[in-house]
Amino acid sequence: QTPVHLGVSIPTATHSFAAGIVWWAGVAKKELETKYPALKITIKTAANASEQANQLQDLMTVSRINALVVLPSESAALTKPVEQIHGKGVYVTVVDRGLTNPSGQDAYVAGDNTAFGRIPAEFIAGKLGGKGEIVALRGIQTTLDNERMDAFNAVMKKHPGIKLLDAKYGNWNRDDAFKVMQDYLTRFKRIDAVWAADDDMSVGVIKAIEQAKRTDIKLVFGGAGAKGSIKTLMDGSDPRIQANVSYSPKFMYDAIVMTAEARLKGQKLPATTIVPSVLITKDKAKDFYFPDSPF
Amino acid sequence: MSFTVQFDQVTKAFGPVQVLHGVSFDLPAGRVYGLLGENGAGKSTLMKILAGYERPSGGHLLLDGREVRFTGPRDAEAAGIAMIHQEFALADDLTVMQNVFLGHELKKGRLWLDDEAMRAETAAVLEEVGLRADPDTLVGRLIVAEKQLVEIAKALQRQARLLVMDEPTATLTPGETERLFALMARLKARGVTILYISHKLDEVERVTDELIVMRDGRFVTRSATRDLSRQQMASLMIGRELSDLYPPRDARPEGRQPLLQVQGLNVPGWAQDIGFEVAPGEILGFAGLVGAGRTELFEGLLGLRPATVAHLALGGEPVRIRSPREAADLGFTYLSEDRKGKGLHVDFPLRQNLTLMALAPYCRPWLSPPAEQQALQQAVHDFGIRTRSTAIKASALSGGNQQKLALARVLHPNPKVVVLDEPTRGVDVGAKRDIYELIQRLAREGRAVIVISSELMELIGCCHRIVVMRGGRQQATLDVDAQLNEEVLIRHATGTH
Amino acid sequence: MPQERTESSAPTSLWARLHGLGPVAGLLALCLVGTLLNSDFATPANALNVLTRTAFIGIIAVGMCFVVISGGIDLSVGSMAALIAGCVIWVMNALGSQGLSPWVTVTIGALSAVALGTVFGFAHGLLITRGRIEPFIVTLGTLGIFRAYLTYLSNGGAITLDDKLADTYAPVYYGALLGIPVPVWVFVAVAALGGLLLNRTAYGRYVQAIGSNEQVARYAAVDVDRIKLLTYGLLGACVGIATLLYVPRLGSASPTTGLLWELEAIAAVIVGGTALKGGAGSVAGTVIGAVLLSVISNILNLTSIISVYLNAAVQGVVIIAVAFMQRRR
Amino acid sequence: MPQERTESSAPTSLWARLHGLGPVAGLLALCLVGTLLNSDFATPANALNVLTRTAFIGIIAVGMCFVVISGGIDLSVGSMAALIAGCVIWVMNALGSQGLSPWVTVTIGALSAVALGTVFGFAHGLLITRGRIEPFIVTLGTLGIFRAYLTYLSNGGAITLDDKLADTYAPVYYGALLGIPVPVWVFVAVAALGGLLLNRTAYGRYVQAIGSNEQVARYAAVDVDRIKLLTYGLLGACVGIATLLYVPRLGSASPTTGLLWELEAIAAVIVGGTALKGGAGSVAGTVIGAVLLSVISNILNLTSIISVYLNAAVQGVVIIAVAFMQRRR
Ligand SMILES: Nc1ncnc2c1ncn2[C@@H]1O[C@H](COP(=O)(O)OP(=O)(O)OP(=O)(O)O)[C@@H](O)[C@H]1O
Ligand SMILES: Nc1ncnc2c1ncn2[C@@H]1O[C@H](COP(=O)(O)OP(=O)(O)OP(=O)(O)O)[C@@H](O)[C@H]1O
Ligand SMILES: [Mg+2]
Ligand SMILES: [Mg+2]
Repeated sequence: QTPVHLGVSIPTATHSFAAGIVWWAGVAKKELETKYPALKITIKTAANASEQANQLQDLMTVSRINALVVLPSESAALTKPVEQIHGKGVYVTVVDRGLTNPSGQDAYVAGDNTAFGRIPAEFIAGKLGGKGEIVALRGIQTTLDNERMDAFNAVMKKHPGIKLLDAKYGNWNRDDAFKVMQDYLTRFKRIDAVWAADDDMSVGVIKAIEQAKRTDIKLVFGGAGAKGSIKTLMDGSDPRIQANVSYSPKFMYDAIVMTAEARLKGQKLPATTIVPSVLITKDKAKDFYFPDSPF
Repeated sequence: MSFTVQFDQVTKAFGPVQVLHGVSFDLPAGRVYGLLGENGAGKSTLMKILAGYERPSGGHLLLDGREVRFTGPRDAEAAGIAMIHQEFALADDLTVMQNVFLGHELKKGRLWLDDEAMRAETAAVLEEVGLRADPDTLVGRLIVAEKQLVEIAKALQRQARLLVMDEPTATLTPGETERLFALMARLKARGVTILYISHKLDEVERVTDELIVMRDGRFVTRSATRDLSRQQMASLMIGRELSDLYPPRDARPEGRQPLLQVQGLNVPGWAQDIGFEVAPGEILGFAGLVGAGRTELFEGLLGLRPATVAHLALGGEPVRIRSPREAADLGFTYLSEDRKGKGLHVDFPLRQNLTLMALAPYCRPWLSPPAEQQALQQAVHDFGIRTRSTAIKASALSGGNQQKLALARVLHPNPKVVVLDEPTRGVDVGAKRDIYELIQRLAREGRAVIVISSELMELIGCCHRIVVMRGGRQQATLDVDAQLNEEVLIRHATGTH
Repeated sequence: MPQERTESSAPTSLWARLHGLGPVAGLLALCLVGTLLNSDFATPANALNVLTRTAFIGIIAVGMCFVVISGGIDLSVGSMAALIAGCVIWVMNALGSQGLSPWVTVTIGALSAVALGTVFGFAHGLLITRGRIEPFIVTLGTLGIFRAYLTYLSNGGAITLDDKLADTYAPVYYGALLGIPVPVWVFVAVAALGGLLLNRTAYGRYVQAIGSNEQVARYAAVDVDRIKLLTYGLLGACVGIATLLYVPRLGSASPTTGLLWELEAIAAVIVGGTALKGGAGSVAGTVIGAVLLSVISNILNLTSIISVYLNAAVQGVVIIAVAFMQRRR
Repeated sequence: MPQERTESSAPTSLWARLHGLGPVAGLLALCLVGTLLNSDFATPANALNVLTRTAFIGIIAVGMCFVVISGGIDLSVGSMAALIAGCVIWVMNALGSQGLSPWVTVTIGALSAVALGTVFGFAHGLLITRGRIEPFIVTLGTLGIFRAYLTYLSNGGAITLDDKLADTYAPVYYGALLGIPVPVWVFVAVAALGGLLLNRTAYGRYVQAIGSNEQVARYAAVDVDRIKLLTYGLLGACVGIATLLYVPRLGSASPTTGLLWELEAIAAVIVGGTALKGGAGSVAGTVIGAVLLSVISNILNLTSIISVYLNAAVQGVVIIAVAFMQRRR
């Protein structure tokens, strides 16, 4: 076995999803390092793109890694820095957000952002029977968010009976989602369904609906399968939460395990591994429930 | 080389407050003019108009018969007019050299500052005004008198043809004042016109050729200096006869328990082994040259500087004072000599300034602005603060009236012991007498009063005893009697005794 | 609210009044625009929503107003709020699971929020006065410390209040008294107290004196260090109160809680006419500033005339415009 | 670098020297810790890495240093950098697709970055001097405007530089001269020029005078408005230069580019010993402050002794500790 020093570079835990990533990375490190003595894993978290670029540099120059699993905080911005590392002979697995120039990576492991937008759109359209008025909340201004929104819109185009009243940014956090939803409720006297696009945001949305004591909203669709939302879904404790779409930070764990095991054997990974996003309904919910994860 | 200045019906109003009411007079070149007037008469305002710092609301300013309109001090300086400000115009974070040359830097080539040349020139002007300080000292570290000398040096460096001096000697001691007068004589010989504002009539009498008197924003009269006695000057200024400047004082109280006792006070770097005591009803003076350490002594005593004291008692009780707050709680207050930097909140209105040191009586339980306002009216009356409105900021008061307000402020808590550092700085003769009267009254009411002053006559005129300091040491403690005169004090202060 | 300082001077009063009216005029103009754009804007329900959500920032801004007037600054308030929220939830969950009655638990939790805030504030005050470190640096440092510690406590995720406790606690945010939501009452109370404190107590006068000229204040027998300490403590207490209202809203704290609240709070103070360099300012202005800032985003949420991408630009333009109306002479 | 102002005053020099050593001592202590924790810390390669990445913030901080000394502040630099990056990439892509040679395109792009920065800076300066609005508010407003406009340009995503151009442009960040990376050279040049400008020109002197006492400066016939305008323009130009180095590194601009750079730049200035209230400060201190801040995060990257969640806390503690070493008397 060749000794492998695997660097893991991920965004800081600034919201629950990112926290899930950090947590799963930690789990992978613990499991793998006890299992393979020839393996060393260094995890670094970065608050923004340029900090992440700095960390990559430090992992390269000082920690001297020979394999890297990276979840870029921004695809475009990290393309060059990752390419540089790759150019120095480090095996690179990119997770979730692909580089703009894929030649800088050896393998790509990702969630399915198109499905993340498509599945809720199809579910909502189905539940409303192709007719109704809905609102959406978007995340933070990123390419990723654009992909999801585009996929959602693409489905809705096929359902002219459904009117998307507005889609404002809730920044993937509960507070902003609460405020945006409050104002949607003031503004629209009738809303049939909400696409909250993230489980954190759906918490804020539900609170705002409860506060306004509105009963017209039949459906609130979050996303990503946070443990709180999955629990609610499992218990059936909120009739508005009927389904979710998986987009689990566990792919971080998978990516690290796959990369580490392949590199220890001197093998390669398949060029692209897509972890599919699937619809989670009440009966399937328990398969997606990880009570120990922060997400 | 010089020119005639002519004011023609110059008026000035700050908002609704009319300060100058059509002032007209002219000043032929090459003489030294004294400008006299009570506090708030409008002297500084008129001079600021001349030097381009303020624009007149009406009327004209003519140089050699041609009207000029200055849009700023730069224009005035280009015309050869410079001004030494009553309130210093110095930036504390800059060095002496940087302040002296601010706005007129010497350059090497077009871009680079020529610090060497500026340093040399600064050293030269400092020498000329008699300030022994490194040109690279930060102005913020200087004491007031030194700042005043920097202010003079700055104006001097401008090589002006007309120099306005607004109370340049208010903070200077006799030695420096002499040096300044010598300097003025040299300037006059070079043909420079000098406008000299001062409330020290003896100085005015000595150095000026002609006097111009203003009252309430109006020109009153002009006259050759030698034709007027000091008495006449004073009565022209204040518009009434002034009796003896120093009011009668009560005899020094005998055999009473001292109110304040200080022994073995050391303020490292400033004052060593100082000891004195003051009884209720007694007025103790502190004399000394600039740099004698009098101010620092009391700042040390109040906990404003690191200091140690072997024994400190108030009313016979040993006490510790770590801050002015604790001192004030014990009935001990201090009027700073540095009015703008330490004495008054110039950005605060008068009312808030007056009551700041004694807010407790106005809390019932909430602060009562009407009650404070009433106190202000009272203080305006008691201290003769001349202002057309009581709602202005302190910075809008004339220099002398700011001083009266500062005085009112430290007396507002009704202290048992009060230290007045240069209490008559910049106040007119009429008001000076009022302040002397006030000092006597404070003593009569059983307070212990300490007066620090660089005007030796003033100390002799109103104190019971005088401590003379030199170089941080207590040189002598003298009883004021018929034998004591300025000469004796100066000999002690300079160590030529 | 008591009369504001700047407005009490008679001859300048007309100007001062106009000047002080800057934010009010801005707010009125904005409300007019809001009403024109969406008829639902001018409903009591929307007004109460806006006021309720302003309450957090508004309460913090009242405390910040004192700090800014005293010539200081506090960059840590957002992180502090987040950490307090996290700690309080953690404490309440712990007590709750011990079988303590929900009411007692919630009361203890609420009190500990205020206590914790005050302690944090005093810690700032001590570092600034005894430690003689610039407030900017002290609070920049604690900004990182508070948030990092919360992240550590929560493992990067959210700390969530137990459901039973959440139900007991909920009325503090969702309840109403005489039709006015509780947070609005608290906001009004804090602002009124703040106004009194600033304008009608010796303490408030000292705060202004220190901000105007610290040196002069020291010579005028003001206990500068003590007053500064109290001022940072006061701000901490305000953050505690704001947190106490925040926790029942979503019942959770996460590393994104309170992000950039410091900027919002300082902006409310400055938009309200207080100068950043200290010395003078008004609580009423601050309150108006805070409301104004929330109204802007409320209007943006209620309309879709411009691209969502440009929301921040509209906010920026409005802030500058309001400031322009009340500019220094 | 020319000798700093505060160190030149002879009678105060000993104290000033000790005082000025605060950040240096902090930096040395930190480097010692770094070396102890990881032997690779003290390698030239790592040192160059740290300096290279400090270059952006460092260059902006040099400009910020002037603004802070003049008594102002600029909160918008991060957003400004992002917008400039976006515009420049957009322009270069447009020119590149017109068939212009990559060299010409990149040169035009780089020049336009500096030009754009200067224009933005002047806009701030005008609003502050002519408009008489507090710098805090003006730049808080433009912070929103710049970022929103970039979001709009990029449709919420990223604007990315064409590959061919990126390759031509890359040496500006990745290239080296005499073994020293280009950004370090630029940083050194900007800092040296900044030091000269501050200490050896009338302009620099006026900046200090205005910050120390604006009224006095005005009395001394300093054209206060012009100097302020120039100062904000200078900062804008520095932001432009920083962006010019940033673009080849990451090759794209998105709404999260440059987030919180303003805080980092201001922190570098203040940690470097310049007082937030203005009047005095030094470029050398600012440079050391900027390097110190990067060294902290470099050390954190090189070690794994503490939980990743606590990184920000360590940074906070170190910042406070360094400030404590150089505290005001
Ligand atoms: N900015 C201002 N706003 C309002 N009033 C002002 C302002 N500046 C000066 N004044 C008023 O103008 C009057 C004249 O002031 P000035 O400073 O010219 O007096 P002065 O003759 O120099 O007195 P002093 O001997 O005390 O220095 C005073 O009553 C003062 O209150
Ligand atoms: N022991 C000393 N060491 C150094 N400098 C001294 C010392 N004593 C006095 N000085 C000089 O004296 C100046 C301090 O003057 P200080 O204010 O103490 O005197 P003062 O008696 O209060 O004078 P005044 O009140 O007339 O201004 C300083 O500028 C300093 O140069
Ligand atoms: Mg005067
Ligand atoms: Mg003195």
